[in-house]
Amino acid sequence: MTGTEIGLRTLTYRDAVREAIREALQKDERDFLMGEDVGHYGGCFAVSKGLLEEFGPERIRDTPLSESGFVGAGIGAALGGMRPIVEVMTVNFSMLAADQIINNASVYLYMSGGQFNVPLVIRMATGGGRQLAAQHSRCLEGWYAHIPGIKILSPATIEDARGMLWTALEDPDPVLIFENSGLYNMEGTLAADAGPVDIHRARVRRAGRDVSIITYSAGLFKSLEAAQILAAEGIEAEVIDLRTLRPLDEGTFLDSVARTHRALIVDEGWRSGGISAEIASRIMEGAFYELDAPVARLCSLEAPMPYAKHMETAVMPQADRIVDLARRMVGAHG
Amino acid sequence: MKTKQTAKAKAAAPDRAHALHLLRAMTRIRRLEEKCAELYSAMKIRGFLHLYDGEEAVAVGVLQALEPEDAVVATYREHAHALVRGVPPGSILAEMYGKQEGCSRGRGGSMHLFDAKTRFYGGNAIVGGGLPIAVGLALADKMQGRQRVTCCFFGEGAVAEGEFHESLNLAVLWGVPVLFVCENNLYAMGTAIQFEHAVTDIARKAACYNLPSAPVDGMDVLAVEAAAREAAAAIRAGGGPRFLECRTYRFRAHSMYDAELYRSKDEVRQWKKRCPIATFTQRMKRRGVLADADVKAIEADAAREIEEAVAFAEACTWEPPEDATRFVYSEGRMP
Amino acid sequence: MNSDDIRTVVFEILRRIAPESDPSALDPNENIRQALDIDSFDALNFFVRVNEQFGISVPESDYGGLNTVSEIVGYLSARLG
Amino acid sequence: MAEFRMPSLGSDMEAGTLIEWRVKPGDRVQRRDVIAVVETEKAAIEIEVYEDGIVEALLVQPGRKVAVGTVMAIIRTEAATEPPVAFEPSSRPEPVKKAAPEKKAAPEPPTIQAPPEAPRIKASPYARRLAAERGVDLRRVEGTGPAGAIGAADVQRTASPTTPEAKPAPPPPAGKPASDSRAAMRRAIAAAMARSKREIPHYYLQTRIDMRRTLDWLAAENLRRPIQERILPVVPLIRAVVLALGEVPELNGFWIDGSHRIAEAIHLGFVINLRQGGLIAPALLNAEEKRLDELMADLRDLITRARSGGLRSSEMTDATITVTSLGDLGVETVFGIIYPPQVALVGFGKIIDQPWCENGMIGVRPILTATLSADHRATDGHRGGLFLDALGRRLQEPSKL
Repeated sequence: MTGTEIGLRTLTYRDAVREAIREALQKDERDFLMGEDVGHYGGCFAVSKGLLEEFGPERIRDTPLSESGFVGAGIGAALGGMRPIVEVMTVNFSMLAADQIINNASVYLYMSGGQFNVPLVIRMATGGGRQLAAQHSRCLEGWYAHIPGIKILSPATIEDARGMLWTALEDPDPVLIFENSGLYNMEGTLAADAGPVDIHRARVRRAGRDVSIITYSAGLFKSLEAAQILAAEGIEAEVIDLRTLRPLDEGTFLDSVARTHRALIVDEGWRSGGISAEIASRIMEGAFYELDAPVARLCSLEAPMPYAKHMETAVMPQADRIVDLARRMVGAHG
Repeated sequence: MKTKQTAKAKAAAPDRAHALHLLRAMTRIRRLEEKCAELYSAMKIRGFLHLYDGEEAVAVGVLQALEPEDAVVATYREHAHALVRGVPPGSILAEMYGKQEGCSRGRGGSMHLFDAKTRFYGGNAIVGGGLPIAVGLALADKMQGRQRVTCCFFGEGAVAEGEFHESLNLAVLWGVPVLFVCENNLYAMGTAIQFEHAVTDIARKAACYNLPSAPVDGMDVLAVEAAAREAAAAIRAGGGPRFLECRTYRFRAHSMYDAELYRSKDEVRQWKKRCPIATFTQRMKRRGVLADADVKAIEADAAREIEEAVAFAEACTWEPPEDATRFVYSEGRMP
Repeated sequence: MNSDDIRTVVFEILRRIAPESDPSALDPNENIRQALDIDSFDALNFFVRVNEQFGISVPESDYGGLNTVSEIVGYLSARLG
Repeated sequence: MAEFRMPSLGSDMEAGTLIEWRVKPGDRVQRRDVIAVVETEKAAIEIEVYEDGIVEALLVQPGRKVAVGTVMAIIRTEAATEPPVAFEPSSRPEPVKKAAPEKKAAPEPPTIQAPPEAPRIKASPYARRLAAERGVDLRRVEGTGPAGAIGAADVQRTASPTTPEAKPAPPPPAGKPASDSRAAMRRAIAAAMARSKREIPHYYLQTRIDMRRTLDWLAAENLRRPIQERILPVVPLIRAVVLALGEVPELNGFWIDGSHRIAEAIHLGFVINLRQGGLIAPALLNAEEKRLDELMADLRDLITRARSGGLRSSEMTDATITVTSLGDLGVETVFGIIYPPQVALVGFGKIIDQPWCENGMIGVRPILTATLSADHRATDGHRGGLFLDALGRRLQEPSKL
């Protein structure tokens, strides 16, 4: 029996994002996509390939290299009744738009006393692992999650890549979607009728009783790989995909820690002041008496991303390190 | 600085009703700002307070060109723009008091006046940050086929910011209906224009983006009005964005706690001779359009209105602290 | 301060030291230490409070003669007299 | 009349120094006129007036520094059309800071107590919770984690049925139950004492000690002290125990899992009977560091809190040896049961005048009977005897206590 026969089809993460954008533009004429190279080029990561032909230059709007300008214009357009999807090519360039994201988008509703909400979606690629060195490999979604007033999504699975955009567009407030560039080529299956998904809950991607591995984005697949190795040794790791970094669904991981009594956080961001620190603190606050081992973290080494492949691999969290850490945490008392 | 006036924007002599209207608008601003300074000194108003004295002709002149459905994006020196657009002075003062009846529920203060009813989009206190938003508002109008204008105020300080250049480029590229108004008061906080710009002729910078631009005497309300009307008409006719450089001067310090070490008293004195209210009043009296009694009546009315606004603000209430996290996200609002 | 007043204060002190007891139910000549299960720590506390209330410092050498309510009231009356 | 006050030009401005008046009494002023120049943290700033009128009086001399809000001048207004704005800060006023506040005597730095070294148990929060729920004594649990840390699995192993004493406490016997807490305390005492008698091979030693020197010294000492600072006789006894333990340290510590662990710090458990029944033996922590006055103060504090239920957990669990004194009741000799996993208990009876021989002379002396109950697994009678000997010796030199 083939996938099609049971209503499944195979596609890439990239295809899933493109489908989501196409569906949004078909469903709501207020939706449009703008960003650098989204039109004629077809998107830096080929996400929007073919959409210009389908929707025209008004709705697949190429912008000049002026991140602050077009992100701010996205805010204005949202205030003016549109539902823009702004693509910032990568999170690294979003630094140039930080003023608009942090000083404007996140506070407009609040400083206007509830009068002006900003229904804006900003998509950007994130993450390292492609030998792009220090200025093109940042993983800063955890850093954005520090800011009240915006929501931070990090779809890891094809289902989420396909389903989160529409939910984000339905949100009355600014939503940032971080797509890990290492995932665009990932293939997987999706139900033929797959559609919007919720953005409010973390998901247990693998159940286990011995240790909770809490992660998101590309870290999910490294964690699942590690969990498989651990399972062969009799250690059952539960793997949690946070999916949304703000607001953080702490209920799901606190429940998990209450079952496994051990927590290992896998985060491609840096350790100091990162989202992993936040998660660890929430566990202290909410599940201290459940802990049978200190909360452990596996993050990127505190260095800018190096270019050389072996160095880059050493800097980023990898499955074998996850296995090591989990084994040590469980082994002691297993 | 010598101000050349654009030939096309010759101001027609106003009739009595319009003259009364302009004088009233400028006098209300002056009176409001004066009261703000007093209330600040008495610690009723806190935070940063930037006053508009001397620049009244800009807000009043430009905003004559707008229709109710148009939008305004302003800076942190925006009391005047809010007032002229029709935000009630009581609501403005209540905001500065920090009361929940304030136009931003006391969450914004002097620098963040907002008002949905009059499409007043702030009150933006990051210099240059409002320009891209204005471009976006205008883009939304254009994409939705509406004939509205978004008017964006900023100072000459913002002209040095990258967002200025990004926004002008985008606006022309996309042909969106924005009226950019540079309130060039010669000082970015305490830095004079010659210390902040290699090219001090601001209107010329706009021209680099193929953006039709003109300088106008910002101390002359009729000249500003004429220039703005012409620009707005061009925008409404589908001509894309326009740019006005209003050359003006602020009489007061940048903010309250400012010893004005960067400019001379003599310079301030010279500019005060060109006070937009006084010069307009004299002109209208000379031409016989207005009489002394008119001026007195307007001043008395403005004083009374502002006193009533103070009384209103005093009587307003404080939002309960438990609500401090309300409006971080929308409450049950659908897009 | 008459004997009744002194007794009232003494009872009050005892009640604070042994909250679960009722000193007023004591026989005036009953041994307090045994009746109220007072140990040396409680006794010291008792004399500290007597000192606070009456301004009288009872030397340790007098402790031996102060075993009943009537002895204590008599002793304090004499010292206050 | 209107008051002209030192204005507040920013929330960081607290005061200003008047540099000059630009007006004098009798001058006519209009609102917006600059009438004074004030020096602030930033620079000199011209200050405007908000009233039309005539200067009635200038109240502040140039050169003076005054707080924001200070009345500096009186302006006689003409037919005031508007009331001056009341000078009440709408929210919290920023108080003018006094010139650098007088430096208070620096507070004593908190004395950092050396962490009690003996029974610092490394256990995970979950293991601790499980142990508490199942009545498992963590000191008996062997940790298999990093650095011997106890995990939940270690507790579960210990709590398994092969170790009967770790079973949950049996339900109270049928019949009229005592109040819950009393019954629970009774059960706890029952479990600990039964385990002690079952597991610990006790040996008992007794000695009689002449207390004349100590009591005389104490009487003289207490005579010159205000009553609040008097020392109870049990305190020199405790001090003597601490000093004697210095000579025979094996008695201070634990027997855990087949091995004898001598504790370095002396956390001296002192048995306190509770009037409503039962007893507890909270610890005077780090007793080896304390002299008589401190011990007395600590003991008073401990007894007060024990009877009001305010003990700290470390006081309840960390004792390394126990002292019980039943002398108040008139008993002569105490043969105590060791509180496991400790290895010794010292008992004191009543001090009784008895005939006593010294240097061939018979006299009447106040005699104390002291006993030692000790765990024969940890020590032998010889060491125990040395301890009691040292105890008696120490009590002959009270001034060195």
